[in-house]
Amino acid sequence: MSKNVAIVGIGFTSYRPLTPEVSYKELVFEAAVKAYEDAGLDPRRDVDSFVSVAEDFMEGTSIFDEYTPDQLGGMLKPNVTIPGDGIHGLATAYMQIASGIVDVVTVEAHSKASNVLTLPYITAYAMDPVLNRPLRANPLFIAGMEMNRYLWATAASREHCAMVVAKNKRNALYNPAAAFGAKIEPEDVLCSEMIAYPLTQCDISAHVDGAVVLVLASADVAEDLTDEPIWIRGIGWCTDAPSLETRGWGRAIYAEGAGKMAYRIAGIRSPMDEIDFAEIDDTYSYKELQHLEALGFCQFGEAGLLTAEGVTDVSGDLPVNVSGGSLGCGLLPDAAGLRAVAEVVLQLRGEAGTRQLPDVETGLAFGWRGVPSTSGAAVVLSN
Amino acid sequence: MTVKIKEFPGTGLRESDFTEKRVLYTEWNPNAQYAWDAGVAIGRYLAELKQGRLIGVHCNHCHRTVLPPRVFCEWCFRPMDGWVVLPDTGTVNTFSLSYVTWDMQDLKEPIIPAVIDIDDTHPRVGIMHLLGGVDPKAVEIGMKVQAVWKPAEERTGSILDIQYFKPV
Amino acid sequence: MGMRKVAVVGAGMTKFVRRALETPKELSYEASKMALDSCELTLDDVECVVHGTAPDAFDGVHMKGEYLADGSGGWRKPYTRCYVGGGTGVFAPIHGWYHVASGLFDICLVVCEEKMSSCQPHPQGAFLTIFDHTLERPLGPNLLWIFAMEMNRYMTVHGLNKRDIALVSVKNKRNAADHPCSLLGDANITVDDVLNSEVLAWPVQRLDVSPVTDGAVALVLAAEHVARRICDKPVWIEGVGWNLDTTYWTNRDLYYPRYVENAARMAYDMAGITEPRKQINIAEPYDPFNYKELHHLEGLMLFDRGKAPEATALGITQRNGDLPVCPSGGLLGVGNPIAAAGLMKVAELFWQLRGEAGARQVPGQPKRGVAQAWGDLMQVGTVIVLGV
Amino acid sequence: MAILEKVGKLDHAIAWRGDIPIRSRYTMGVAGERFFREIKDHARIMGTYCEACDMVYVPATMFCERCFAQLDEWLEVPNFGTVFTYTLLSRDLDDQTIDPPAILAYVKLDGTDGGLVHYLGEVDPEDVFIDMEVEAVFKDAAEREGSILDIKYFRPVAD
Repeated sequence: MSKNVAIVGIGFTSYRPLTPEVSYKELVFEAAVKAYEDAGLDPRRDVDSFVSVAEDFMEGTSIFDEYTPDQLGGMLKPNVTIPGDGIHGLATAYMQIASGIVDVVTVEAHSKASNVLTLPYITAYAMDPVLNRPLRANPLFIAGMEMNRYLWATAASREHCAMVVAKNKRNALYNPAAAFGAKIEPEDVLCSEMIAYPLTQCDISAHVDGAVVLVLASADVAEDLTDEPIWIRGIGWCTDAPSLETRGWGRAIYAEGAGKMAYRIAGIRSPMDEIDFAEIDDTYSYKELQHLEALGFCQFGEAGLLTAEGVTDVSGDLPVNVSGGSLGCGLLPDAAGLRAVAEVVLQLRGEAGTRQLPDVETGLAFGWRGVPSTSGAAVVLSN
Repeated sequence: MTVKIKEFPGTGLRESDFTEKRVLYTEWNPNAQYAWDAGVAIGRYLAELKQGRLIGVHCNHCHRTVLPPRVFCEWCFRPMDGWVVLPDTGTVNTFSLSYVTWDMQDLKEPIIPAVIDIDDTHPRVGIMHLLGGVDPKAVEIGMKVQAVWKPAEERTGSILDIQYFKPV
Repeated sequence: MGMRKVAVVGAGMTKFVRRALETPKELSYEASKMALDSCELTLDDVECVVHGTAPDAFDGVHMKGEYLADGSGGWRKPYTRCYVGGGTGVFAPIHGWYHVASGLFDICLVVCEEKMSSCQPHPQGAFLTIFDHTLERPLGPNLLWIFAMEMNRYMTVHGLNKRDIALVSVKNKRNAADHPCSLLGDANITVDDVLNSEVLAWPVQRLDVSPVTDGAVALVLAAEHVARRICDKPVWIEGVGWNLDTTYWTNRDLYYPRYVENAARMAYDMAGITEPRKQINIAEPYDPFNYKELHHLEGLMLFDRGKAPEATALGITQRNGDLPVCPSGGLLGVGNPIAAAGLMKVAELFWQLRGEAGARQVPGQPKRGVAQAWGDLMQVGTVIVLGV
Repeated sequence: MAILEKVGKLDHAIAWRGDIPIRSRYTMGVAGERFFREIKDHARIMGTYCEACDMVYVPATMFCERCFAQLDEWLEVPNFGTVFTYTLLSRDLDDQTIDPPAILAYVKLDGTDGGLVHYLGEVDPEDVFIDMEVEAVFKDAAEREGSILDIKYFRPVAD
């Protein structure tokens, strides 16, 4: 099933730490109007189904799916909310179309993280209530422990992680939508404040507000709509053991599972040879390395060296997070995966402006749900 | 299959199992605090409430005037075309006599939540608020009501700047 | 249309209880394990897992789906949670349906769980936060308000009396007396018990409402070639539909659930149903409140608008009536662990259509049933049609 | 840009404050009830054994997440093990600095496939290392209430 669903429209807002000038509905409306304009569609007439990605406690509303349809043009139509990464939402839309029940589906995810005043408490509320939460620890400890084990178990070092930060923040300088573009050196990262050893302030993506909307269509509709559909060649998702006591700490097993599934569908055997560039979750600097390995671009433990050799630079063999990633754009909880997908679509269309990569044909986007989760989703796209 | 199954799992507890410590448990306060950006539409709505006015929006394409305000018309998906100051009068679309609070505390005298269709909206649409200054038994659907505002100096830019709606 | 056929091949559930000792993970496990055992499959056979559960504020865990993954059999598998408020229980098997119908998977485990008793001092604290944070929560709304106002609108528009509506509570609580998992089954309840029960938010009284409940339910879905191999009585998913109305609920007339009608039309079209009243043998509409069953029967186009109460009074919807409605006992009788309650209705159709519902079995070997759930701010309709 | 106007002055930008006013009360569950009673009454850490997967789960669980077997075989496991990984945490839940940092670790208990996430005590942050041998320090019986906090922390095993 390599060519049956395509992305025919994308829309996104700029990503900013604060967005006091709009409500969450108005933020999503902006991205939605852009996506429909891009696709040349009228949602009230042409879109069959709507998928939103959101979590109640990030919105401050129980049963948040109540509040999704109007700003997407989805009133009185099929709508569902997926509490997952944006790419889980994309997978839902993909399956709806592949099943034959609908032809055109909108996928939306957004962040109003700036409106959440007690974010560490919210994240802590996701931990096991009797085994882990009573420790009353800031959930960043999970990232610190994972990074520590990962660096211990592999050839990767804090320096390699710092290179990821410097790379992504520099890439973000060329992305008008990014909030955290900066020209810094790995040394600057190493001497930034220690938050959860070995994780420093600079190793952590800062939260931003923003919205991303994609429009998907079946092959027939896509061919009619546009000359440059971006095809979903493969998509996959996976959840590892959620408990801190039985999960895989060094390896990102959820990413291995998500990658394997997406590659199987796409018929990809050698990711490094068949994929031109990737937008991969970098919520924390070491995650980009861990995910690169899990997604099969190199052996376990080699991603640090790969990064040091410049392979993942804009000019390298496998440019990674040319958009700036979450370290450079800012982290959109629940929407980070869709932000990555939007960048891959721009690159494959040749619409990425000053950061456009030369003649790219196949790109990968991967999203992770953040601590304490062990869920990730991957999608392979081709022009 | 239910016929084939002898025993279903699931262990019910009594509240007394907790109060008398027959079962172990832990408690947690999620401390979920928010400051929601009101944005364009609701921000203006709150500002007008502070002035003692109800305001709505209209869509030229669908010929509708509605509240609470929104920047988009969910019918045609165009931006709303403008603001409309509305009267603070309307009719009761539906109501309830509630003898419980939001957290299920009993009430001797009922609170009277209602959907009040606001005059000059088109098609007639309403907002949820409370009825007051009326004998609960006398409330009926279709009853004409008007907003009772807090004194200007006490208004803060909140839906509570309207104390309740009372019969005209 | 040339869609891949998908069948329900197994089902399992826990008892519905007011306060469960089991953790949400353990409740999910018990139901999932029973569903797999019922069709003699192992976790290895399961290719993907779908979870449906309502507000995180109930179980008291943010990103609840992640927390529930292992108990639901999601370990190192493709696993997603879907969410349409109270409609989730019937949406979850729809979400599972397109997992299989898409061709990506052949066997999908569908699990729904809710543990409302974790929410203190009362789940109403969570329900308060389903209302608009800026314009409605300051009024201190109780979830009962919106139901009471809808019920009042429904009764007034059609000139209905409470006695006819109360009959739904009586029917469902009596039906539930035959359900081994039921929390509130009562073979001897009378209309007067309902009409004399405490007034909570007029016109809603205590016995008009389903209770706060903990529980879990699971189904196993399989593609046609697998279903025919592993079980002798597959129950086919013939139609699915879902629909969400505008958030601005005070801008709508609540007397009729047009979103349920839209969802039903979508499902009936897929199932080739043109005359629902004739072509459907059993209905499990969502009944968190007694009037809701009537409201939904009309939205499902099984009775004309305003006519469901009359049909109920005539006994048409009794288990041995012409159109048995909620033979399980529904939410009013079996209990209402939100998402699990919706999936319980689909499980009931599965057992009824296989003739395995024991004391609850409706006569006449039913061939086709419809289950429906509702959710959000009088907003969501989810509909599934099963047949043999 | 699809909205005809936006909030253009900061003093016109309104943020409405609120919360989700609930408390949560959690049972320990079927397995947890026994697991924490053993800690409370006997200062014993228990695991459950999955024969099919040949794995000892700690904390004890009622099911094997890998094969879905119901686990009825309980066994006492050592209250000591090795630091599988650790971190020095300098932020609390209110995002305030903790100084000196708290030491959190995932301790793999000897002879099991699981362990416990907890604090380390009686050790300097710079002396902690992965594979360090540590043991659980329990509160006195009178203070134990059947909680993960009945273990004060893990400390280095004196050699």
